[in-house]
Amino acid sequence: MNLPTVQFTKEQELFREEVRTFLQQELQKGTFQTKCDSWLSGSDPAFSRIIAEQGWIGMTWPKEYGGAERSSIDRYILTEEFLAIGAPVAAHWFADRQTGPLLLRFGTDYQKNFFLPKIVKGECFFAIGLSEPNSGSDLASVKTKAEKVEGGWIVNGAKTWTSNAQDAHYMVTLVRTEPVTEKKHQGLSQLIINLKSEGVTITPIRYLTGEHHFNDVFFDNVFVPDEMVVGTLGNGWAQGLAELAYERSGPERILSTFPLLNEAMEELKRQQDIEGLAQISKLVAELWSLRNLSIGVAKVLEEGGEVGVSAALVKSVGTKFEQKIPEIVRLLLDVYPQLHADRAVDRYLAESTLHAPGFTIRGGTSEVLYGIIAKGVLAG
Amino acid sequence: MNLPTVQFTKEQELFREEVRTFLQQELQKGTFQTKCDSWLSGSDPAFSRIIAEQGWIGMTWPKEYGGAERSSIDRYILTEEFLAIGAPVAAHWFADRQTGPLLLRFGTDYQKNFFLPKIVKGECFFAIGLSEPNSGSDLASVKTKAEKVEGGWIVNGAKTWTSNAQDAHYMVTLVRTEPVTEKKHQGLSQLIINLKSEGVTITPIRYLTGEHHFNDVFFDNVFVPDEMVVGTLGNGWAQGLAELAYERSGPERILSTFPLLNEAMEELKRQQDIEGLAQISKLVAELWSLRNLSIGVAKVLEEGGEVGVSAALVKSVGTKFEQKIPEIVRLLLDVYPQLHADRAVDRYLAESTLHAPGFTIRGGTSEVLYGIIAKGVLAG
Amino acid sequence: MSEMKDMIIEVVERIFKEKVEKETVDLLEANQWAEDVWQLILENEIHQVAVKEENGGAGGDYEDLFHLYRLVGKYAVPIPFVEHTLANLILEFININPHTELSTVHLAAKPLELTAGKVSGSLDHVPWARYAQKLVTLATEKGTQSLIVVDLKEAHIENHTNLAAEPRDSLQFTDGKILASHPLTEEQHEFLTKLQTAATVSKMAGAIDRAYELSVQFSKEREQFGRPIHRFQLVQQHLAVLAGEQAISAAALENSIALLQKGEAGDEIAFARLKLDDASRIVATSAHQVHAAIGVTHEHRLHHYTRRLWAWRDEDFHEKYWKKQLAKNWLNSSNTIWDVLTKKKQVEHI
Amino acid sequence: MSEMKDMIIEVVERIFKEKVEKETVDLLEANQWAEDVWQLILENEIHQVAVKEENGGAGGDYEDLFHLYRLVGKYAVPIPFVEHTLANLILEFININPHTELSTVHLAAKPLELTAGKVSGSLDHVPWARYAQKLVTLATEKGTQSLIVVDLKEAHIENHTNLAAEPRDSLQFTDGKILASHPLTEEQHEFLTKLQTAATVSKMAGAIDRAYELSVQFSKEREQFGRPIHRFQLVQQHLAVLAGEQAISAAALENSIALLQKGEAGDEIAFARLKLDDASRIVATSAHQVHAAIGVTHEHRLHHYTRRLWAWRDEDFHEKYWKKQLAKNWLNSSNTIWDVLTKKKQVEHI
Repeated sequence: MNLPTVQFTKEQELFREEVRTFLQQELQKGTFQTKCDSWLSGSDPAFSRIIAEQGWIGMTWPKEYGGAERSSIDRYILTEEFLAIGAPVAAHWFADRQTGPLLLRFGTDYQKNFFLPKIVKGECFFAIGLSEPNSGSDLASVKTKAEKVEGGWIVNGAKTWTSNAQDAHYMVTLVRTEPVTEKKHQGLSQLIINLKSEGVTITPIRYLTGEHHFNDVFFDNVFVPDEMVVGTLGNGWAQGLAELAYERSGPERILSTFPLLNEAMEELKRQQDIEGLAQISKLVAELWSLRNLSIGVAKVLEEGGEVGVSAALVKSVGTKFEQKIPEIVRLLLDVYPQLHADRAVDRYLAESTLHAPGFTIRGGTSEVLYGIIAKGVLAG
Repeated sequence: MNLPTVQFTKEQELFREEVRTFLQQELQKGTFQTKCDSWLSGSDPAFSRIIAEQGWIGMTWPKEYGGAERSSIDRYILTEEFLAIGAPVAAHWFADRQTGPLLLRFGTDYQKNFFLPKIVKGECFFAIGLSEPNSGSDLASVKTKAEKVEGGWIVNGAKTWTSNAQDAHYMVTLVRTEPVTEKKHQGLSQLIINLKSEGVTITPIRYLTGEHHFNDVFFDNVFVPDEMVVGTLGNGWAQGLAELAYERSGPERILSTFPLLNEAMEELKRQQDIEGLAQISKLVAELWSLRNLSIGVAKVLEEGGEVGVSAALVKSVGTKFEQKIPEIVRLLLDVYPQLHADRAVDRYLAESTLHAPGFTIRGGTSEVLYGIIAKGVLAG
Repeated sequence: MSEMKDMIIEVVERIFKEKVEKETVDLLEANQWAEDVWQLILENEIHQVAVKEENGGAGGDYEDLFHLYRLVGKYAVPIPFVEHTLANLILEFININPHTELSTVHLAAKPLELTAGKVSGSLDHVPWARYAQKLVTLATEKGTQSLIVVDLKEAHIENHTNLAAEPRDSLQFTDGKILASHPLTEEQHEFLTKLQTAATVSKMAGAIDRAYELSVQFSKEREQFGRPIHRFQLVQQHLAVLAGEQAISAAALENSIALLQKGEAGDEIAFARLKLDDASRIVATSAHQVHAAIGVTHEHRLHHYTRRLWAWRDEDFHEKYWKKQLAKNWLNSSNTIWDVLTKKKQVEHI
Repeated sequence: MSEMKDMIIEVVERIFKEKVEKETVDLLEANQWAEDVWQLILENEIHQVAVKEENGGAGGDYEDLFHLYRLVGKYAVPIPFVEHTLANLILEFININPHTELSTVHLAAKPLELTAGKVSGSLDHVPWARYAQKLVTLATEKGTQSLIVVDLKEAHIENHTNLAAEPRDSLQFTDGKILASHPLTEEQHEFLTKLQTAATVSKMAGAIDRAYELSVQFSKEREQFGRPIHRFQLVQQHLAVLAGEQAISAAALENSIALLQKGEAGDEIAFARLKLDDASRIVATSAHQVHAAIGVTHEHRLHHYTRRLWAWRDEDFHEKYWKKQLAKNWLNSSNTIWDVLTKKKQVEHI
């Protein structure tokens, strides 16, 4: 597999500088605190509105919906800077990464006009309803059912592992709109469900740290109007697949534990530990290599190319790298991992270690990705 | 899984000392040169006869067949010392490790009386004929066929990957004595074939280094007399399985690259490289841990216990460790791996690197072992 | 091995199985602990296991005690059993009568300073200090290292926890009275570091036992794509890896204890600690991957074991400490690796 | 990228595909090499690719040349193409006319000693020296480092080979005449180490390309237990791992070359080298495991690529060298990792 190389333009470098300066100022002001894995576990609606004020949500979208029509490379840079500094961007993350592109591609004019401007303003957050209780990696085994009624659909069922549903206003929900047949990928549709609707119950699934990022969402005769069907009825599986490339190849699959790596390097520099610096250089080299790959996929994606396999590949290798950082760093420094430690490196180490198991599970387990990649290379 | 611990007795320690002193003397005399992976790639019939003179072939076997009736722990110690010093013991290895125990368990009096004393004297070497061309890991898909004739069997077919057939006198050969049915494990028998028989052709399979350790062995209407059937006709698969425990849990699954580890440590000591010594200590710890396991299995085996799963486990973890040694060592020292290098560490590194791929393939690939272990723990 | 071992192990495992529910372990997160289980331990005099008979104990040995530590790890029991009994074991080692009051021990830090019988300085990550009455720790006076006993009333205590929510408190002493002190030779100090390390290894081996068992069980019960997940080769690979690490860890523990018991424990305790560090990483990774999303929820008990493994591997005398010690030993040794592994020197000295 | 690149790459790949059979690569083991392929290279003036037009070359650029090196790795071509062209590239860099005679280069060793225009000392592992006429290497005179050109007739040559049977000879010079010398600044020296490293990275990426392709192909053709092996999850895992390392290696190479071409290559060349070291190990391991027993035979061509990867990773400026260099850079740098990765400093200087 050969991916394009990307050399950033001077304008792009300046944009990066602008973002970095802004975020560093906010950090110093105390608007947020650096955290590892902040794109998933750092939901802060107030911070998301600050980002919106900069014009940094939906920045690639058409101006008519409030976007800035900037390139996806600019968005890539923005995202990298969020991750590198560990900013709490989880609240608007899914709407920006997945829902916007989905609606721009498949949405009705009504949906685009209604949702996109709100998302851009940081006033409307989305969750993604895909997994169901007991479905695990077998995403197509959807049991949540929508039955046709006058003017809309009645939804019954449940979704699970929905990141951030507690802060979200809506959820793009994969439901079965036709009876299940042999081909379980068929007859699925995407509905936008207002999470404040009658019949919706959201209950937290606590992460092993006790933190609340995931939710069970139950639907008990929830009415969803016809205009909230996204794209073509019965085409939900294919539409959902298209989102996965955005979900799997982004910098969030290589940088979740970057704040730890960065802090460890600074610590080794302070200690003038030449042997430790030699060893940590290997991780920097690996990050440089993975970043080339991730940016290459972003470039293909921007040009409309097919990236299903290469995105799966970035996620599969990148998340293993994210997991490796705490395991290497803890042996290079004297550490005592604690979530509330005074020393940053101990705090980041605790966050990285405790969140690491999720990296190779969420968004497609490594086992599922191996199969996708192997089938891709065998066909290619 | 909990395995017994073994504390060696004073007598056992003294025996180890005796073996070590002897081997070190032979090394200094130039009788042999230390090599990595010498138990498979170091066939030296003359050296095997020297070992036989010490009474160290078949040392656990009954005295009536020339054995010394010593414990299998003594044999374990002997084997360890061969491996630690990298002595060329491949010629008699398979007869000592597998054929002797097989005949003692399943052989006729004639077979025991005929073969065992010869093996003990280092005059009779065995090869094991198991894999066939294209059968790979699917060992039961045996096509080599023995047809009953007056006074014996006529064998046609071929075996492949037979270690050391070029130096061996006989081969214990798994053949099909009944037509193949649904249950392909049935109808197989073990025949002892004289490799000097008419119709036997041995052609070398060169290893990737160009060395000759493996062979194709072809049978073209080879006559095998009835008295050369081992054990029960049709029971060949079960008899062969019993051998595998001996084959998989021995110290040769953890020590194939030990001479390199040892030499690297001495080099780091000479260089007074405290950081390198700290890092290599991790490998020593791992070796200590694996050795506990391997000795534990040997103890269970001696007591007649079931070790199929734990032996598979030793091989699966141990061979990965053998592969890891060259990969770690090369980054701790300034090296230039060469098979004929002046410096021992470069030579051992070359041998270890080039032979490493075979470790997780021969004697059961890691992939096959994972299945065996998983089935074992799920049942247990 | 002492004769009573099997019986004690059985009794204690029964207590832990019955009394240590998931909710019991979760108590720590509400700043509570399993006081009822501790009461049962006291009532059954399990805490006296390795205390000498002349000191009112049951006269058990290291093997008994370390096997109980393994059970504490295996059931993630939120009681200061390891700390209290280890403190007493160490007191006996220097001929001080064991405590009946709840005690804890902390050796792996910069020692406190001792001046004219008063102790000053701070200690971080002291296990269970907030609940204990007595602390056994180290102090130096003019370059001489001593083991000291101090009443925890003398300390300013700040509550902290490790990754598994276990109490790991910060203590501050200012001219605190000590209850006893005993100078340590270098050999004695080294032995104590081994004892502490073997205790940690025991706990870790227990947590590994359990993470492995939970994974096997889960792989039998969980279905995906229409069949039990243990039918998938990639899950079988995880199970094989887990089985390997569990077996190796158990063997490392058993061999360490056997050597301690025989008074022959050299570098092996360090080897065991290094191997368990690795095993912890591998087991936590594979166990979580087998359990997938369900295993990272607070509701599932897997994290009781993986969080403990992540916490314990960086506590007390850890991999970094022992690698440095081993490197120093190698630096000035004429022994080869093989000499060390086969204890050749010992044979020579017989 | 130069316009002629695609054409050249196509032509050369066709030559290699047609002319480099397994037997061709095996020639090295009989102390021979592919002289016919080298003749074709000369006839097509491929060896002139990156030589400036004013020096009679084709005026290609780094991108052209390094992509050809990748092909040399991909087909394990037993000719001194990399060595000869790199020697000439370096000569041009210091304004010496490129050689038409077969030349080789060796920079990564203790330099020779230069005294009054005569050179002494020894060099090990010099590629293709036995077949070459000229050598480009380093020498020091009173602490000043120079690039020198020397006729190999001046050397006593002892034949040796690397793990892949490639010629890696030992040379001994005693007051050898030099043909040219040119003092190097530290910056120039550093640039040459990067050039040499990028060349090695290119070869390695090519060998990785091929080991990956062979594995995919084998997994389609080979059957076990009644089905193609690519249907087994564990084989799919190997294929996914191989695909990942191939893609990463290719991207590391492409990005390195692009930066070299733009004159902006900083630590990235070292990063690429470090990553390719890792990738070599992973690819060799997985490719052999997919091929199982068949892949470790001399008859199968997989070892042409894995043996080269094992040899090349320890040659020239290797992982150990670059890790040390990087550590020195970090030690005195106020840049964070993120600054380095995003080349923040460069922006500041614009």
